[in-house]
Amino acid sequence: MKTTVRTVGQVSVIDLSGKITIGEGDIVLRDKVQELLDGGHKKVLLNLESVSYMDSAGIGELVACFKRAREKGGTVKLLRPSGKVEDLLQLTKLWEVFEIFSEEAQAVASF
Amino acid sequence: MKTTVRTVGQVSVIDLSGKITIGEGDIVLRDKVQELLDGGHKKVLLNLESVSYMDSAGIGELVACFKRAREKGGTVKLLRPSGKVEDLLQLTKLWEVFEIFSEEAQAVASF
Amino acid sequence: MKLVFGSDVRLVDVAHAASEKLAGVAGFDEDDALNVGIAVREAVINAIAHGNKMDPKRRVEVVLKARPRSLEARVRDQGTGFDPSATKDPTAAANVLNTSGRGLLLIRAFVDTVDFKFREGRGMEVVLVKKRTPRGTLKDDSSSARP
Amino acid sequence: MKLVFGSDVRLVDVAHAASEKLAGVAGFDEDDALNVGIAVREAVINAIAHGNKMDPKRRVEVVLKARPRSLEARVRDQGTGFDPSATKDPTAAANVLNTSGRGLLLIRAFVDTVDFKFREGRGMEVVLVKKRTPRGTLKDDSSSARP
Ligand SMILES: Nc1ncnc2c1ncn2[C@@H]1O[C@H](COP(=O)(O)OP(=O)(O)O)[C@@H](O)[C@H]1O
Ligand SMILES: Nc1ncnc2c1ncn2[C@@H]1O[C@H](COP(=O)(O)OP(=O)(O)O)[C@@H](O)[C@H]1O
Repeated sequence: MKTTVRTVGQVSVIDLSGKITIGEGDIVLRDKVQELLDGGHKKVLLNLESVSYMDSAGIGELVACFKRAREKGGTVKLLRPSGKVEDLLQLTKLWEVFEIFSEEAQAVASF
Repeated sequence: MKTTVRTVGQVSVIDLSGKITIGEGDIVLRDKVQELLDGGHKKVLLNLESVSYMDSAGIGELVACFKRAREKGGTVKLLRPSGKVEDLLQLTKLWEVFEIFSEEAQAVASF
Repeated sequence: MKLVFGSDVRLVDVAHAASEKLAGVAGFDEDDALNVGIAVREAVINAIAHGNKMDPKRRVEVVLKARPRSLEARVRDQGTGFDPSATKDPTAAANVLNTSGRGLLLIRAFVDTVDFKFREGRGMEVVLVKKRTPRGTLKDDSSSARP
Repeated sequence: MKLVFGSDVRLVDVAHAASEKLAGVAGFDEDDALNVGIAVREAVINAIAHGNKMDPKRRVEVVLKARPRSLEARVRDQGTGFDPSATKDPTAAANVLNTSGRGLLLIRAFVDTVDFKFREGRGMEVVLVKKRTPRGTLKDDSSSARP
């Protein structure tokens, strides 16, 4: 998985591409979000548009990031989950846990 | 492998995409070229731009097409072989057998 | 096709790739082939992590069989088995924020049937079957009446 | 990792996919992983076609081993073997228009070493080794003096 981090206003947007899976994508995701939280950036938007799929380890890490942000008084929200990723969020009922947006501007404004 | 056939002047251009490999791409290639030859279309340009690689069976079929066309008084020429496909044509010395072009207009004019 | 490998988590990707590709050559469309790949991936993760407890010397076996109308994947480990009915529902309100426990949910969602077999001394075997919906071969299907 | 399968030509794609993926997780870059995949593909085609003469009951075994600095692939069939030095050079003028005979050429081009072993009753084994050029780990390499 590849990531780039952008700052839009007060929000850190992580553009993810590839898959969030055990032993690779999940670790990258954890490290990137941890870096932001450690740097005091507590408003994190994960852009999932180019993520093709996740496995249970990747989904678990998504939840872990959500909880770690919350513990620090921050939030992790999701942008544009695609076909399979959307299916997985629905299946796991995480669709109701995360705030999920299809427009970046709207997502950024919501923090 | 996917193919589409276009007619440019007197030349039949087959746009190939995918890989030319045993049991699938090689058969598609054979059938498409045979169809054209059977229909009296003897000037065939294979556009390899979107072919990612070939195996020995695919390369063998390329040669078979070349020979079948020649037997019918026709020609098969190649357009824009990419990285791995170019390597393979060099390695097998078929680079010197086929007429190979990087510009479609030039290729079409050469028949 | 049979795959045999030690309990190295990097090999999960290889088992996934092989299963997805086999589903593709067996005639499943791209999305269903990915579903097969993900289901096998999850079963292999469980075999490595829970069954074999990450011991690289313990082996995982994946046996893939393409049938005319289905694909079967058997994933075996060398562990002591478990009771699948005793696992928690990861979608229940109390569990939805757990960071694990979703593998079986994904497996069940992505294939049509899942069987669990445990035999003493032979470890756990999880049997996944994905049915293939015939495309454009309605004739073949005329015997099974449709509503 | 070991793959075992019957001599079905559709499984060539699966063996290729597994080998390419394993090379990727073992640290080869995309292009070299594809080279490993193609080399294994060709060895498997030969095992199925020449070694096992397309008999679906005869098996092919592919054993893949990722080492720190190389990847080894052993491709075994149940055939009667052959003498690789007796094969024609497919790049010679007299052969360049042949429609077959290029498999060994591709294998030799895409991996670093190729060994052929035949043992009576055990069939042919072709051993491919691809070396991994370390990326950005020059320190590791300091012992092997470079010109
Ligand atoms: N092959 C296996 N061997 C032993 N226990 C298993 C196996 N597969 C699953 N389990 C048990 O079932 C539980 C639920 O598995 P799963 O839904 O895949 O979630 P997770 O693996 O994230 O815990 C596991 O925590 C484990 O206790
Ligand atoms: N595993 C094998 N068992 C028996 N003969 C083989 C095997 N691999 C290769 N050969 C022999 O070597 C020849 C050259 O092989 P190759 O270069 O791969 O080209 P091709 O397979 O197209 O003939 C084959 O025609 C065959 O006679």
